[in-house]
Amino acid sequence: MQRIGVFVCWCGSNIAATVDVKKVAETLGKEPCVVYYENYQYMCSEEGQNKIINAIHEHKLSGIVICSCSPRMHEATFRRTAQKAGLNPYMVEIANIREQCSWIHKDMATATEKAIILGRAAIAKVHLNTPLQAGESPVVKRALVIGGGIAGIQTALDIADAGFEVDIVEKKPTIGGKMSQIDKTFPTLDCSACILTPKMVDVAQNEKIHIYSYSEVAAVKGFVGNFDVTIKRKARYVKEELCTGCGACTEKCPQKKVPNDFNLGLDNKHAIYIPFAQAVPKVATIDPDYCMMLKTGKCGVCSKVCAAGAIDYKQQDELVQQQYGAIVVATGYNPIDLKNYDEFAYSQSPDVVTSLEFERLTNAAGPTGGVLLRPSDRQHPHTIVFVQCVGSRESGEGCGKTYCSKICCMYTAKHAMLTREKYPDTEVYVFYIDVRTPGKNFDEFYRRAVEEYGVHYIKGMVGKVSPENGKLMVQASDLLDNKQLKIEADLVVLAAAIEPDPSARPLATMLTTQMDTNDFFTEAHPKLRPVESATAGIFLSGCCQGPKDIPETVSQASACAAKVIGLLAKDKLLGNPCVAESNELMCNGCSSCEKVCPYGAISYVDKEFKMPNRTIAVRRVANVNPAVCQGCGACTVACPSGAMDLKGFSNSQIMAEVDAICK
Amino acid sequence: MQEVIKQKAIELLSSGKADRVLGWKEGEFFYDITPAVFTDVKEIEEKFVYNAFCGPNFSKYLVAESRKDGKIAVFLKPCDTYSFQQLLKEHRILRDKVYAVGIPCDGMVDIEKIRQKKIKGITGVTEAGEVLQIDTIYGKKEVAKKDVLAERCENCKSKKHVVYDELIGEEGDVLDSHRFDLVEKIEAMSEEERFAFWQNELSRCIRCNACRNVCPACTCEKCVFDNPASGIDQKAAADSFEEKMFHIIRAFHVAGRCTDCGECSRVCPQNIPLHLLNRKFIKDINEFYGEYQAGADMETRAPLTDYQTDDCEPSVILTKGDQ
Amino acid sequence: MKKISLEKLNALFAEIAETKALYLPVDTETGAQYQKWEEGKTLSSALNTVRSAKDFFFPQTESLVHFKVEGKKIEIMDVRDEGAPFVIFGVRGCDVKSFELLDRVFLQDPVDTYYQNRRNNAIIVSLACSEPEETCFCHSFGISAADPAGDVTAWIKDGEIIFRANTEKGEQLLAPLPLEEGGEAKAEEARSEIEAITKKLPLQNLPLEKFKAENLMDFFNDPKWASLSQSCLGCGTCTFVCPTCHCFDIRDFDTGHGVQRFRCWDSCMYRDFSQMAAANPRLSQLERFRQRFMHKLVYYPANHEGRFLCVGCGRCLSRCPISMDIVKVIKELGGERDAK
Amino acid sequence: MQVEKNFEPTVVAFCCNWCSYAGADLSGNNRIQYPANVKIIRIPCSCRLNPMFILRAFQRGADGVILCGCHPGDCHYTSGNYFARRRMTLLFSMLSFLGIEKERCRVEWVSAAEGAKFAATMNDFVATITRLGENKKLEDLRCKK
Repeated sequence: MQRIGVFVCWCGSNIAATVDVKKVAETLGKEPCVVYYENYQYMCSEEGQNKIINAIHEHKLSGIVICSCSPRMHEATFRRTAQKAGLNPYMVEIANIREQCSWIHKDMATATEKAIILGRAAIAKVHLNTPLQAGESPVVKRALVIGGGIAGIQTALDIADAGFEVDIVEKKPTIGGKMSQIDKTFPTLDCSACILTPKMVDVAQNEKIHIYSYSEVAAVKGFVGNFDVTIKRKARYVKEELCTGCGACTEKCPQKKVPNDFNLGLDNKHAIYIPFAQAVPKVATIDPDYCMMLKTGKCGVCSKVCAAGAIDYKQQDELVQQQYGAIVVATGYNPIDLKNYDEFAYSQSPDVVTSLEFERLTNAAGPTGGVLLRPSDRQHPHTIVFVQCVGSRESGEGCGKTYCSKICCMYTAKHAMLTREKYPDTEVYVFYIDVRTPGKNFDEFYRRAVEEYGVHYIKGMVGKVSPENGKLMVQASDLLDNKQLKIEADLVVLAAAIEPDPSARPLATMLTTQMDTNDFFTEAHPKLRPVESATAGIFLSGCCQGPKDIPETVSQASACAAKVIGLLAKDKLLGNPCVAESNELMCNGCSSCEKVCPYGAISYVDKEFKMPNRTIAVRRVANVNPAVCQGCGACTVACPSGAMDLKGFSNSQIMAEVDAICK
Repeated sequence: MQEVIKQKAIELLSSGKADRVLGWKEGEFFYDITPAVFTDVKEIEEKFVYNAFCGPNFSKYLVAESRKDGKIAVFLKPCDTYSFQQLLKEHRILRDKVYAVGIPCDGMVDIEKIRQKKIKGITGVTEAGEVLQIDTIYGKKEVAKKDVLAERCENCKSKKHVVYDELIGEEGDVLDSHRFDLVEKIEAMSEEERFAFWQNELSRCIRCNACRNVCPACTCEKCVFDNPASGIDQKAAADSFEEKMFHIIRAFHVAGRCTDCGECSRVCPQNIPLHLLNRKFIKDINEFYGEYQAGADMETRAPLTDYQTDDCEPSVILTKGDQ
Repeated sequence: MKKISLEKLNALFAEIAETKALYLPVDTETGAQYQKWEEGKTLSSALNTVRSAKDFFFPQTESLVHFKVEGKKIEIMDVRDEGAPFVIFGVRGCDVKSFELLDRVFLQDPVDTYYQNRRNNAIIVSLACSEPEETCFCHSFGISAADPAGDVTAWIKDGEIIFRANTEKGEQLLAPLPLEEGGEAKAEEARSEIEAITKKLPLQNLPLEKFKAENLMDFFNDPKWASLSQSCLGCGTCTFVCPTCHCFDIRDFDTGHGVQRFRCWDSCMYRDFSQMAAANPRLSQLERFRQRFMHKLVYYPANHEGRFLCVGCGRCLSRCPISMDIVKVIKELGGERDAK
Repeated sequence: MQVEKNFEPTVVAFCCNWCSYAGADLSGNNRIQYPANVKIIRIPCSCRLNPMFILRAFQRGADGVILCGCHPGDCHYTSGNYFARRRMTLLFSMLSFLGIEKERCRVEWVSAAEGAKFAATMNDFVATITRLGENKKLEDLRCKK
């Protein structure tokens, strides 16, 4: 049996003017198990709190009910008060007789009657309260960043800067991501490599950061503060620790017909390669699909020329186990595959390129050495047509995306402007649906392209591109002038929509994080928790959460790092004790609860149970990880047997409140 | 067909493919058939039957049977396979301990319907095509099989076996049934008529729990209605509220999981059309959230553990039906 | 004996209902059920009601006492209402016999006064079975479907209903009613017809001889319980439709302002039936299933001069969801011993 | 005919902690009145509301039950109210199927900023329930005083 104390607060005149506090206290004092009651002007004042503490001591109270303002206001205060008196803080219930009673009713009799009922409900609940302890779990002071693009790099640098160990897992042989392929950045037009590569070097030189390049995350177990991750280091057939990156092997490699993916297949590389000059780590990698030695066992040139003896044709994939306190997803984006866009002749003509390919065609380190030449005949294009929104903002029925890819308007303006600047003899047309430039100095940038550089912006969509006699016939409509256009172009550049990297979906499954229908990771709250996933300890950086440009990516990456640092700075995580708990004896193991849990807090174990006649039965039962559960209670209703209940808001507690209110 | 299935049972047992066979065992009369686990070939030869009275759905037995040593073979009618798969989906049956044989079904007869035709003292039934020849103490009678089919078989939803290790006979198809007709009829009643209809039906409930205990979706280790800690446990319906509470909560707990096998109505000793409650949920789910058939596959998320951001609001109810 | 034309039966019911509540089997969409007679309700022609007649004396739920709680005070309130006299019309022989079996439980010391009051207030008019069903086996327990007991026995024959008072209560019921004298011959005719049909019923000669106290352990330990109980669902259908099952639970219902103590039927088939604070001695359905039949066939007869706690009404035969019933149990267990 | 005392319905409002309970507090902060018939029970999220609780409320004498939660898309736990929405839609549909008045149960999404909406909702709901009258169809006679 509980020994309950009831404390009715006047809140000055806030409550006492409309509620007969004395009558409330006296009436509630007659409830079963109530052994003490009191009313006082300000329960939350030091004096008031002392009264509570004294009453707990004197009357050996096992639970207290405070009839006062909203629990959102002072629940924490009174819980601390109880704790000071040696009472478990979860043995406190608040009856909200201010916001939900005295402030909204005028008639004293009505308000008093309602206050008594609210008090009764709180007493009924506290009858069934049990002392709760917040669980503690240690925090591994190491973060994992998945993806080594600018988002991952920035997050890793910021976390390392705060003194924590960070590992970057990058599936390509080098970090750098899409930004390393870009020529210039908008709206400042500074060279991408010039601002990115120093950061890459910073990463390489930072003692706190370890790069797992050419690696993938293979498995994730555990929970916030204690993730157990398996990293697969793919065999690159070069000993990373020995390779000096001198490049002798790539020069001598006889296999020269390997499509160069860094240049998006616009030129070729060798079977042993370093993606680009500033690669980090600057280590060679053998492409096993093209290496003659690996395919036929006949060659071995690279091994012979390598002075460091770094070549190892027998290298195997290697699994590394590592523990982390936090995981950052920075898996980035890709332009969508345009093979289904026949109307733009992307598959038919090499002179129809994507914007990212155009970046490589204008990049000094690209296949043309920075001279803009068309891929088909390596001639200067004189008429260039840019098509925006290819695959973006579509109805959703076709192969395109319903969302706006956000970055295309600006980079197309950049491309158009740079082309006009470098090759003033070139006519540049941009077809757009809308031009969206909401960013610092963005609109000015776009207007410069139109006004100073004479780029022809035409509102309308290109209907068809057909290769004819070495030219590209572009048929389009000008919606503003309401006429059909035919442009004879030398080069057509398609601003392809961007989509999440295909590695994101399996990763989300491993991390038990949520994704939207476009495979972008879902943030914990779209406004207030934009860099956290709903799964505790998993954070989101960059385009894996949605399309972003570089400034936005970097600021999100830093915000993400701040959240990670906040987590890793703690020695222990104190959980919310009001979490779900499964009664194993009643659990069916049906997985209903798991399916509605937004946090992946529920897992299943096969457990042995003693059965009649000394037999043992193995049953699958749910297990809630209290460190991950946030206490929403979705699982409790999904559970048909009632095995799943929520501490602090149990079925019986809520029903007791219902009973008290309805009687 | 009985002979083919019987031979299959014998073959499975004697070849060691199965250690036990779950099948139907003959009773005192033609119709009082009991589910039984056979371990002996001789017993199968003597007692194994499969006829138009083999209503019981074996799926639920497999929850316990698949946890015993050895492998159990089971014969599943098309609709039984839905329940079986639903239980597999909920991890209630250990798949590798079961050898499932799909068998054809031409519809099961409801003995109650024969009795309702004032045929008394039934001692024997012979199936002669579409007609049942019935021997009684008071002479021979005949009824058309279609007139005495169980309600669930009149409105058969599928002749397709959705999961099996082996199939006897041919693969059937999902059927267009009229199973929601009566639900629609009740929906079209006025509120007071609906209330009166269910008050009349549910007030007969004697809380024998047959509906719950036979239901393949009700496999809880401990039912909330048996659990004093749940706060809603009841042993008998001491007030008419409790009948409603029991049946609403039970229907809700199986919503999205009920395959509409109709066992609840088959076993109700008071002949309450309990399946209508489950069908109402199925119909609503189909209308609100898209066609969903529990047990049809292993992958699709159950409607109550899923959502769409643009789902209808609960106020949609206000615009439906009588008002 | 007295008689009246069937056409005047409803008028007769009206006459009886003037002074006492009258209950009789009425046809409903879902079989015959006992209902209180009122104008327009007619006697069912069905052999038997879906639920048995034990409900009249041992209702499924019954309030015992209420407590009123006011703050910290508790007040006890008497809520008994089993005082009014009533007539049950058309009870079949099997059900009439069940009253005698239940009396031996509820009326032995300490007497269950709730049951006793209802029993004393009831006048039972039994009705001979004109068309027994294949599931009937009352004759196995020495019950006559042709000449059932009760305060009054009735036969229907050739458009007439014939009454015979068996007790003083029965005499008093019939005395003021507008009945004609006679009908003995027709009653006799009806009796022999029913007896002839009874002999043709398929469930004959159930091997009951060995079900005796001295074989108790033998039966208890019989390995056949395993296969018999194997498919039992553990529902309470058999016990709830059974006219002789009489187990109950006493529960308190918290109304929010007091407590209502009531009793309700319980079933030994339920998992929590024998649950005690420490444990449950009957852990599997086998044990629960065995209990029911051991009680009916061995324990009860051992305590009550060999009377079986079954009246052969056949309700469990037609209602068991998996068709596992007392006949199959008797044949399986009793039969084997015969063969020995 | 005797003039009966004005019918004062009992209304139980289940409010999610993050949006609607805060919305109710806000209507208090702004002193916006709504009938005292409404008694609020705080639950962490609308998805915590078990249909059992609603039936329990009717059994014990409630005349109306309303669930308030965060607007779809704004759930503190991201998806809770989506599950609640499906559950309540189906439950209410079933209650209506059984002939229970459709308007006795309601779901309303009220954000923490919508104090005025909370009060307006409660005014409207209490008026609706008052019009419907006493809950007779889902009452438990034993719980009547």
